[in-house]
Amino acid sequence: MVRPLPLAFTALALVVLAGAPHAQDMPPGPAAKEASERPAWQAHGLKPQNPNSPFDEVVSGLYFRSKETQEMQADDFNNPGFLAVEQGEELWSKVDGAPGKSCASCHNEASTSMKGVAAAYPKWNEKLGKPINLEQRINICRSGAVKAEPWAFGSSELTAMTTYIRTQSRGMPVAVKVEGPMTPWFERGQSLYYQRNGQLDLACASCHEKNHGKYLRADFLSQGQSNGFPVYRLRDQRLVPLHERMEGCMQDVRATPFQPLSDEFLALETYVAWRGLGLPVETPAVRN
Amino acid sequence: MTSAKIPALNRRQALAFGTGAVVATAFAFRTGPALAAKPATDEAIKAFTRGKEPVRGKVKLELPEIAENGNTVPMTVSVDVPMTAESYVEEVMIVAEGNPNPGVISFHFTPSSVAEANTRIRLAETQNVIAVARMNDGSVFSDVRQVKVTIGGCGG
Amino acid sequence: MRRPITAFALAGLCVLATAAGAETASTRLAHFKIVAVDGSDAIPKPLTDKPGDAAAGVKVVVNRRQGNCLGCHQVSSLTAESFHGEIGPSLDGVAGRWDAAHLRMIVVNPKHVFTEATVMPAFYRIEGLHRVRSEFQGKPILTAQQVEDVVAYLTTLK
Amino acid sequence: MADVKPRIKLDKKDVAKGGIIEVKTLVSHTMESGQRKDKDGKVIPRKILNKFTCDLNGKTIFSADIESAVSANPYFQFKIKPEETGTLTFTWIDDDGSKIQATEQIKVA
Repeated sequence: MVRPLPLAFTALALVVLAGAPHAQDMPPGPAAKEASERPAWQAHGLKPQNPNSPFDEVVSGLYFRSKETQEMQADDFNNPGFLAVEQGEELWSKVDGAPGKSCASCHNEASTSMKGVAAAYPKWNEKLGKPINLEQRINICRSGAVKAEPWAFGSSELTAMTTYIRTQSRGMPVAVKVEGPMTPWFERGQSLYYQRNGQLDLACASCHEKNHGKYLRADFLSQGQSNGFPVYRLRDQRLVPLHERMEGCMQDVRATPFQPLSDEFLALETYVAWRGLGLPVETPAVRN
Repeated sequence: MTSAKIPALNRRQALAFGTGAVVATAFAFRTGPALAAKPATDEAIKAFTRGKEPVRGKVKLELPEIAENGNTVPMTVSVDVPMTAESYVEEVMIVAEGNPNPGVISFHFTPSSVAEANTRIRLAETQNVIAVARMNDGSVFSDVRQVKVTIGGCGG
Repeated sequence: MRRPITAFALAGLCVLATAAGAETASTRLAHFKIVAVDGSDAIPKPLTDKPGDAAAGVKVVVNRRQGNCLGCHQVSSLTAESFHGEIGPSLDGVAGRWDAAHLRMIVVNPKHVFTEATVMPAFYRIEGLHRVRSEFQGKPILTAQQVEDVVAYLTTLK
Repeated sequence: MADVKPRIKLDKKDVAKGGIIEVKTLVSHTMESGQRKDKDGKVIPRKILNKFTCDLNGKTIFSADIESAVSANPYFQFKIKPEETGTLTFTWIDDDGSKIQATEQIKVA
């Protein structure tokens, strides 16, 4: 199987193909999961929109999760992520700051004004000369027109508002742009994706590109797609924004994580969104 | 700690025992009526049943065989009983014997409710979860499910 | 039985072997010497004077905060441990595929035996890593004795 | 959130006598178990919702005694067989004594 790979990684890929793979020709171990328990993720893939995609099929993290978790997400009432959607909806029209404005003062109904907006983030910001993600866009509005304190990263308000706005794009395809001034950010994100980090010396690609669809101990590895973020994590029992999730992975490989909203995570967010081009926005998704 | 002198033997014995225990648990959990519960769980069940030994059946506990994360495990319990003024289930107690505190939740039913409830629970480790139902005539029934609780990935 | 490495990968590794093989990998690690055995890198001499203990080794293998080998590999005999990973090959019969000198090399730094691209971390290396969290800096994943214990255990998997 | 608004969903609000209504409830709460430690290793004190009741016209028809093993943002799904038209009152009681409450009107013909 030869996959089109970004040029810089072709050499690396050749080494992998030539030297490594013994996993395939070994008999499965005793604890190899029963076929019935293993999520049938392949049945749910999209053909990659981009010929340079590292995947044969692009699959949402939803299909790497258990039947129970998928059921929890399938029903908007059962999905506890909707607590944040409702909180965000309240905040949308809540007046804050000296001029007495809310988001609704400028943007009216989120269901129309915000439809499809989040699917294109991160997005180039001409004024700042860099890309910004949705959390940063929200805070630019808060410190600008609303004249209120920006919300801290990880605060329930910022996560709820991010969730609420992204939910307005639910079902719409991830459509981040990586051309023009975004290209260097895309490339930086790409190199960060393949950079091995920490004492465990693992890159994002080690798990989510080379080994998705396999168990890492009890964890069934996904492609690490971002279309469902912020996600309601069963583990944390709350909404978790993308940069916090990335921090968690870096912690786990015993690396010093980048800061949330740092240029590094912005670049990585851009690149990861590109890897999931065309996947439907699922926010608020339910994940493990 | 295992003695360094006879590692292989000890390991094999431990494994043989481990395998046996797993098989025994699986067997009991499919067929056996007895609840080989841990002391704290046993006490909680005795207090609930007022000393009676619960009979397997009538109450049904539904839990995933493998929980994707132990912090949020969907659980349904139901009791096969008509729910009339004459015959109904009063209370169903759920206990998780491997949790720091075995008590999970107790549902109180009346003839104006259906004997079925669903919630999401925390399980600290792979363990047996037990449901005990007490009917209005004082009879008690039970069900048990083993849930394997996964611990994620690279270990941090 | 498979050949330890392909000719293609070997060409690249010769350079590594020459660079690292001659002296101690680091002053903070126990002294060890990498030599070519049957055409691929190996560490024939144990890292410690105390012989490896297989019973201690199996604990390191299953412990999620130590070897966590089951994170990626399966071992049929460890049935009491649930959830064996699938990233790497089964370790059943690994002692028939590699001798102790190569097993030691693989645990210390598998890149010498496989390729640079192997997902497997080096369990006894402190250099050439990125952004290591401060509490783990200058520390290998396993101690020299733990490496020996793991190797002793792996050699029982015939 | 200062004033918690529970999410409540009834599959129908109008039933014949003997009919069944499915109720789903979800409420925002951290359900602090009392077993977690903060960054300094100090135990975070337990603070959970310890009781849930569903009353019809003031009479409890379904309830639950809740322990710390119930997940954060407690979700309950259950079925009722209401015998009369009236007000369903849902109440969650916090360890600190505070209450979260919501009501729904139902009709029984």
